[in-house]
This record gives sequence, C-alpha cells and structure tokens, in this order.
Amino acid sequence: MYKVTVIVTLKTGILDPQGKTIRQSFQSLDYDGVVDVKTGKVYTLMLESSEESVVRSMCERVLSNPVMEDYTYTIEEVVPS
Amino acid sequence: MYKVTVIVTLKTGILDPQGKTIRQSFQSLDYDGVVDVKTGKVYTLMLESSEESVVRSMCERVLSNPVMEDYTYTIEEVVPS
Amino acid sequence: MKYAVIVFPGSNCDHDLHEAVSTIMGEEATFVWHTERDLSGYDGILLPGGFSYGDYLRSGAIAAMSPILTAVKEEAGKGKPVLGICNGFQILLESGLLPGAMLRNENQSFICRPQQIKVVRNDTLFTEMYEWGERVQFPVAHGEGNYYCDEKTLKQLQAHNQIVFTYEGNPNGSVHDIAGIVNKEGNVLGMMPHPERAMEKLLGSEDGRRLFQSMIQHGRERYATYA
Amino acid sequence: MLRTLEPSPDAIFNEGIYREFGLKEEEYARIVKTLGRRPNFTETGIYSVMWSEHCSYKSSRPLLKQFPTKAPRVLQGPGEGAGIIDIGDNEALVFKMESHNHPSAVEPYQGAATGVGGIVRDVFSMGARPIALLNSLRFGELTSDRVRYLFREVVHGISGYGNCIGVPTVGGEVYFDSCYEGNPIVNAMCVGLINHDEIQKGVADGVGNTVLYAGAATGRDGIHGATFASEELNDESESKRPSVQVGDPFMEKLLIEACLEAIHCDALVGMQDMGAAGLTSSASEMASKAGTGISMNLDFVPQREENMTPYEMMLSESQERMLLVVEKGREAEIQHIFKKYDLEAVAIGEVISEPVFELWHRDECVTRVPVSSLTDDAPIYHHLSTPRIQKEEAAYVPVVEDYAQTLYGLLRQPTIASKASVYEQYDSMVQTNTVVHAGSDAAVLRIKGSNKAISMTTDCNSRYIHLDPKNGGAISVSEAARNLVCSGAEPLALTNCLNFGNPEKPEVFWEMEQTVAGMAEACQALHVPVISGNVSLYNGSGDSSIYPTPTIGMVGLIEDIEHITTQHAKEAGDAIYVIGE
Ligand SMILES: Nc1ncnc2c1ncn2[C@@H]1O[C@H](COP(=O)(O)OP(=O)(O)O)[C@@H](O)[C@H]1O
Repeated sequence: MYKVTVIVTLKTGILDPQGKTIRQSFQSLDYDGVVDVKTGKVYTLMLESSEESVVRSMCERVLSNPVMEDYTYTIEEVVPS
Repeated sequence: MYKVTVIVTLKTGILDPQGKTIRQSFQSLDYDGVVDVKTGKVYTLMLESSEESVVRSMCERVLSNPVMEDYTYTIEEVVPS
Repeated sequence: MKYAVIVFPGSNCDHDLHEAVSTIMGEEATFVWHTERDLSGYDGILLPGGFSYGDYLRSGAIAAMSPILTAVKEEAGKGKPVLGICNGFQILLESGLLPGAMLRNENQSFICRPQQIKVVRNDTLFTEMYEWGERVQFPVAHGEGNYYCDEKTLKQLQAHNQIVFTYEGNPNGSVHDIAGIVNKEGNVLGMMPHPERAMEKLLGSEDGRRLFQSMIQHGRERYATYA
Repeated sequence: MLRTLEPSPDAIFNEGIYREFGLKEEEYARIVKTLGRRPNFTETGIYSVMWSEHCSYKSSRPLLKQFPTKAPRVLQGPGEGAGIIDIGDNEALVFKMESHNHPSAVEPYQGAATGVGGIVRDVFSMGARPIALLNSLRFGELTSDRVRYLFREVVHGISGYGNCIGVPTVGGEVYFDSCYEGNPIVNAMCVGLINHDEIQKGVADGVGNTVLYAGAATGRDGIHGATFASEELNDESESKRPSVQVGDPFMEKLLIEACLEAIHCDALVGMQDMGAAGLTSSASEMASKAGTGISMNLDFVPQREENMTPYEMMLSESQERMLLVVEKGREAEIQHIFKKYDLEAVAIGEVISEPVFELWHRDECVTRVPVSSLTDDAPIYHHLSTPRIQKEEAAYVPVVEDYAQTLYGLLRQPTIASKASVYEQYDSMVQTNTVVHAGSDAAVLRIKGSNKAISMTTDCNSRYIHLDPKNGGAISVSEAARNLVCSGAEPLALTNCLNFGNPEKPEVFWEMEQTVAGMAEACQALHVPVISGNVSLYNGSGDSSIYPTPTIGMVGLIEDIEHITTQHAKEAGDAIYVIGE
C-alpha cells in the first residue's frame, strides 16, 4: 500500500484572500514577524500502486485546477498494520 | 526567513465526506486501487523567527481547532532571493 | 430591555436580528462594532449570522479572537442571555463558550430552506414560551452547520440537558441531530437555524417570535428581582 | 526593470505587435492619427481594451439603439453602471445583468463568483443597497464529466460569493443543451434599492478634485488580452502568468458597507467600480461623462505584486476595487469611513480641465491620450448580415403511446426537472424580504416600510430564438412579462444580456439583428423599457456558435402585498381556467 500526500497551492500571483486575512489576524493577536501566509489543500491518498504517471494524472485531472493551482506530492510505501 | 508548513487534518474518526466524494470521482474516472482519500488544509507561513513554542501556539490557537483537528508542521530556513 | 447586536466585519444577518428585536418585538437594540470592549450596559447580547471574516480559516474562528469576545464572556459569566445564531453559534463554539465544533455540511454544499425543528427543552430562558416537544419552522442557511463533538461531550450535553433544538430530518449530518445547545448554566444559546427569519407570516413562519419573547420576558423578570 | 523590455512605439509598428493586442490595421492607424504619433506599449494596451468588444460595444451599439429606453418611471437608462426605475415614495430600483461566460469556462468557481461580485459592484456604486441576485445558467448536456464539473462549480461559485456578501439569490434559470458544451453561459443579475436623493453617478466632476482608489490591491489578474508574451520579454514564470481572477467576497462585503456609508458624505463627487479593463475604463469613463480629463500617478496605486508595469496596472482586472472622485481637501473624511472597515482609500490622481487621460509612473508620463478617443469615439462596425437559411423540415409529430411514461420522461429532463438542488444552495432569505422564493414563476420581495413588493425573473428560451430569432426574441420578453404578471406585478423595466456567437459571421450578426428587433418590438408593445444590459459575443467552441441567448431580466411592481400570487396549486377542488388563445 502507498500513502501519497498531495499538496495543492495557488500559483504565484493568484490572490489568496484567505491567506491575507489570516496574516492580519496573526498581527492583531500580536504574533510579530509573520511576513506572509498562503493557504492550500492537502490530500492523503491510500493507493494500491504507486505509478507516478497515474499519480500525476490524478493530481492534474481531479485534485487541482492547473489554471490556478500547482501541486507537489510525495509517495511513501506503508505496510498495512 | 523561515518557511513553516503547517498541515491540518481532521482527527481520526471524524467523517470526511469530501474525501469520500473525491474517492468516488476517482472511481468514476476509472482510477482503480484508490483505497482511501483524506482531505486537509495547508498553511505556508513565512516567519522572521522560528521559535518552536511560538509556532506551536500559532497552530493551536489559530490554525487548528483542537476539538476536531490535528496538526503537524515543518520548519525550513530559507534565504531570501 | 436593551440588547447589543454585535457586528463583525462580514456579519450579514445583523440587520435582520436588530429588526427582529427592535421593529418587531419593540425592544431597544444597538449595533456594537467588534472593536468595542464593554458590554456591561446591555441586558442581553446577540451574535448574528453571516460570514465574519469571510469564514476564512474556519467559520467563526477569527471573530472568536476579537476583543469583544472577552466582554461577551464577562457578561455571559454574569448570567446575562447570550444568543448566537448561525455564524454567531460558530463563534460561540470557536471561543469555547459552548462545547463542540462545526464541520462542513455532509453533502458539501450550502443549504438554505425552511426546516422543521423540535424544541427538546422548554425550560431555558430562550424557550419558555414553546411547548415541550413542539415542532417549529425556522429557516436554515449554512454551509458549515454539521455539529460535531466527541462521545464524551455528547454524554455531558445529554446529562446536563443542554440540547435545546434538534432537526426533524437532519439536513447537514449533525451529531444527534443537534440544531442548538445551551451552556450548563443555561444562559448562552447557540443555534444554527434562524429564528430572526421566522418573525412574520408573510415570510413563511412566525415561530421565531416566541424565542425572543421568552428572552425578553425573562429579562424583565430578572430586572424586576434586581430592582 | 521590466518596462525597459517593453517594445518601443516603433517596434510595435514595425513588428506588427499591435495585432497581438487584438487591434486591427485600421484601428491602429486610427490611434496613430488621433495621437499624431505612434502609441507606446501602455497606450497600445489601453486602446486595445477600450476598443475591445467588451468595453466599446463596437459590433452591437448600432443594434442596441432599437431598444426603447425611455418611460416616465425611468430615472436612469443604459449608460451608467446600472439602470434605475422609480417605484414611488422617493424609492427606486437599480438593476443590471452581466455575463461571465468565458472566465467561467476556464475556472468555473471563480468565474461565476467574480461574475456575481462584478454585478453587485455595478449596483452599489450607484449608491443602492443590493437586495437581490438572480442568474441564468446554461451548460452542455449533463452526460459528460466536464459539464457536470462546470455545472457543480458554477453553482458553488455563485453560492459561495452571494451568500457571503449577504445578498439573497432569489431566482434564476438553468438550461442544458449541447450547443453550450464548450461555452457555458453564466449571467448574473443584481437588483438594488435606493432613495432618489442618494443616486450616485460615475463622474469625475470638478477640476482639481481628487481621485481615490479604494479596496483590494492590484495584482496581475486577468491580464490576457495581449498574447505577445514573447519569451525574450519575460522570464519563463512570467510568461506563464495566470490570468484567473479570484474573488474575495469578504472584501466586497466591506466595500458595500463602506461605499454606502460614503454616499452620505457630501465630499463624494462620483464613484464607479473597476470592472472589465479595470482602472483604465473606470477612470476614462468617469472623465468622459464629466467632460473633464484625469491625471493619475501609478506609483500610488496599491499593488499586490512587485515591479508591476503601467501596462499591467492599467489592464489588471483584480476584483473588489472602486474608483472615487472626492472634493479636494476633504479626502480624509472619505478615507476615515474606509478605514473603519480596514480598507485602503488612496489618492492616486486628480481631475484636470484638459480632456486628456494622463498617466505618470516613476516621474515619467507614460500615457497621454484624448479621453474621448477611448470612449465615445471608439470604432463602430456594421457587420455583414446574411439570413441563416432554415432547412425546411417536415413538422415533427411525436408519437405518444403511453402518456404517463412520456410525462415522466419529460420531467426527468434536466432542463425541466426541479432545480431545488441548485437554488437551495443559495441563501434566498437573508435581509428578510423574500416573500416568494425560487420555484414559482417570479421571485417576490416586499419593500420594508411600505405596502409594496417587487417581482423579478430571468428568462430566455434560446431554442425558440435559434429557430426564429425575431419571434423568439419577442417571446423571451413576453415570457418574462408574463411571469411577473402571474406573480401579481406590473412589469416596469428590463435588463438583458445578449449572448451570441462571433458577430463577424454574417449569419450570427443576422441573428443578432433579428433577435434585438424582436425584443425591441415586444418592449414597445408591452411598454417595458430597457434600462441596462450587457453584450457577450464570440460564444461558441470550434466552428459552432451557441444558440442566440438574449437573457432577459425583468422587474415589476406589486402595489399591494395583498396582490402577491404564486403558481402553486392551492386546494383540491379549485377550478382551472385557461386564458388566452
Ligand atoms: N440558477 C437558479 N438560481 C435560482 N433559482 C433558479 C435557478 N434555476 C431555476 N431556479 C428557479 O427554479 C424555478 C423553476 O425553474 P425552471 O425549471 O427553469 O422553470 P421555469 O422556467 O418554468 O420557471 C424558478 O422559479 C427559478 O427561479
């Protein structure tokens, strides 16, 4: 079994209103030195096979919208307990 | 400058309907062998300092709700370009 | 009676709630901006629905950290009625005034429609004018109204009779069909359905009136005892 | 610095770069003639957006003249952000409809969401409180995954944005037809309520007055017009810069409240939202309407990204931005209001007497062109029109063997089936005015503090128009009027969104002519003026166009809430009558 962790984030230049609002709330809570906050999504997939081309196609077709999002992934073999 | 990546996921045992929907859409697109999908959120913070106690407090007080969520984080030093 | 309607950036049922209390119930209501720090001059505190801070991060989370929540907690501690509706309920959860948390609706979509609600406690200051077990109609309108708490918390809620409203036909996946709960002391009520949208026959239901009537009546009695 | 890499005026001419901006030969020549010189890079970009179909209506303007736009109740016809119609007692309704088809095809959630945001800004920039949203949606058949995805995400986008800003979405329509497969239609309509004395116009009046920029910072969103992105101009990541605009409904909600507070301050002279072609169109239109000029210093424009060029700032379509003109010396009064909502309101320029549009950047004048050349004097095209020959086909006579089965079959058609799963995702009740919800012929809202109610609907049966554009156009208007009448209202006025294919195809242009003529005729006959609208052309994919889809949004007045009627059957035993032919 493989555990695939996919992280989907907004492409640079795309507005991230949520990140902006969270940064401001850190400020108002007196956390200093927070220069930037970006938000994204994470998907943890449990797969029976780990073929990278399939994982990439899953990321592109289902998990992200290539027009505005980038993704990265890691694949890890796990022994079912 | 430090890049802190915080991953927030639902506690085990809490139903993740979005994950279920995504698993179904993988199935309908003929991706076989998708055993499970879990969803979560990622926050990428750029911080001026990397004190772990501060990062933890940011995670606990702001970025996650301990009633329903768990978090993990990684800290990475980055050299501004 | 004088009520504070707390306005956060992004609140959008503030006017509806204000009107329910003032125009319709004839009591005094004042908008109080989230940066204020003193609520001691009010007989009750109302947290309206909407999308405070855009519901960014988690619904109600950022509002729960704003200065006025300290004042809300103070007044709640004095036993004054605090009513959080929809986003107001989410804020009460995030601030720890009520136990539990809100998840996204089970079907992943926002849902807005008239909803049958069962009054399972009519001995709170907010529900005295309802019959026990009565079915009322309040609209629901939320994307994250799926109430969650763990087994232990649920047991406590039940043990202390804190569940006030339940859904008839669960629209969002809430644990135990929970639509509204009070704190142990019974003076802080959080509910997802909108009683302030159920004040006039013309708009479909006036079942919400008795909730405000109960609260006002209770306030008068309390006032009379202190006076 | 990036700007030094921009092609020079001569290079733009010699290498024909203006073509990549979408400017035609004769349009470029016209710019050179107007300026008496070759335009620089920023100016070429500014002309290309202002003379685009979207901003200049260069193909449709002659046709729109046919619409009746005057009536005793019309306080503002087409031309401003939105039209205004009197409903008595010093009150008026402000409304308009707009398309966001192409953005929705690329990123359905954000495309639909920003469509809602844009139309709402059109309404509150007039000083009106937005009280209702409607929409009209069209997709391909639900048999493909892509269409299902577009459908789901468009609805989520509308719900996500509209619900957050606290404006109820009270009605709309959804159609499915294969002609919309590659090009969905997403039209959004907003209705606002205003007192007569609060009406704001988008004018840059009063020489010396200050131009304020309010709301979100400018990013490189939506800059797509120019496909010049030759690799040597930009580094690689830059050339792949995304053009998707992301909406921030939270920011919009704050803007609504701040702007509606600002209208009560008499330091405010004019206000307009930055819609398509953002800063360029809002500033030039405000100056054009006042007969003044405008000079702005782009160094003061709030920027979200580093090293933005004047070209990028002027063409950016970042959302949730407003342009205000304020009496000189009284800027602080307005800024104070925005500050309360944590919003920036920054002075970026002033109104000048010479009617030119002038931009400064890092101490250099980067644009200086006559205001009128951008707006009123934009080119107009009279396209060729050829009737589309309808193939003569024998009338189709359906054979119905089992009426019950046929009825079930019809009710299962997605276009006919209940749309509750769509409209229950919209908050239709916030503001507590909604008397009749989606599900009846028209939505009805009461007007607080009076006995009145208003009724509104969106309609368009594009298949009829495809079959017979003129009659079909008339039918659309009549259907909308009938829906209002059935709710108990007298139709007052309409807005519309003309969604068509490529107007350079003679058959498409013919369809446009015919449809508009049919609509105009029905408007005349029913005494319903057109007070606002929008045109979206080049809809289609590959070689095929969508059906002509002139969405109608009509609003009516119910004098007494007692007259409100719904379409639902009320009681067993009630008699049923058929009226008409
Ligand atoms: N996108 C939508 N948004 C809001 N309401 C909608 C939408 N689509 C349909 N509705 C509502 O559903 C009802 C039925 O719509 P529809 O099936 O198109 O039938 P009809 O055109 O005969 O009214 C209408 O009242 C309409 O307002």
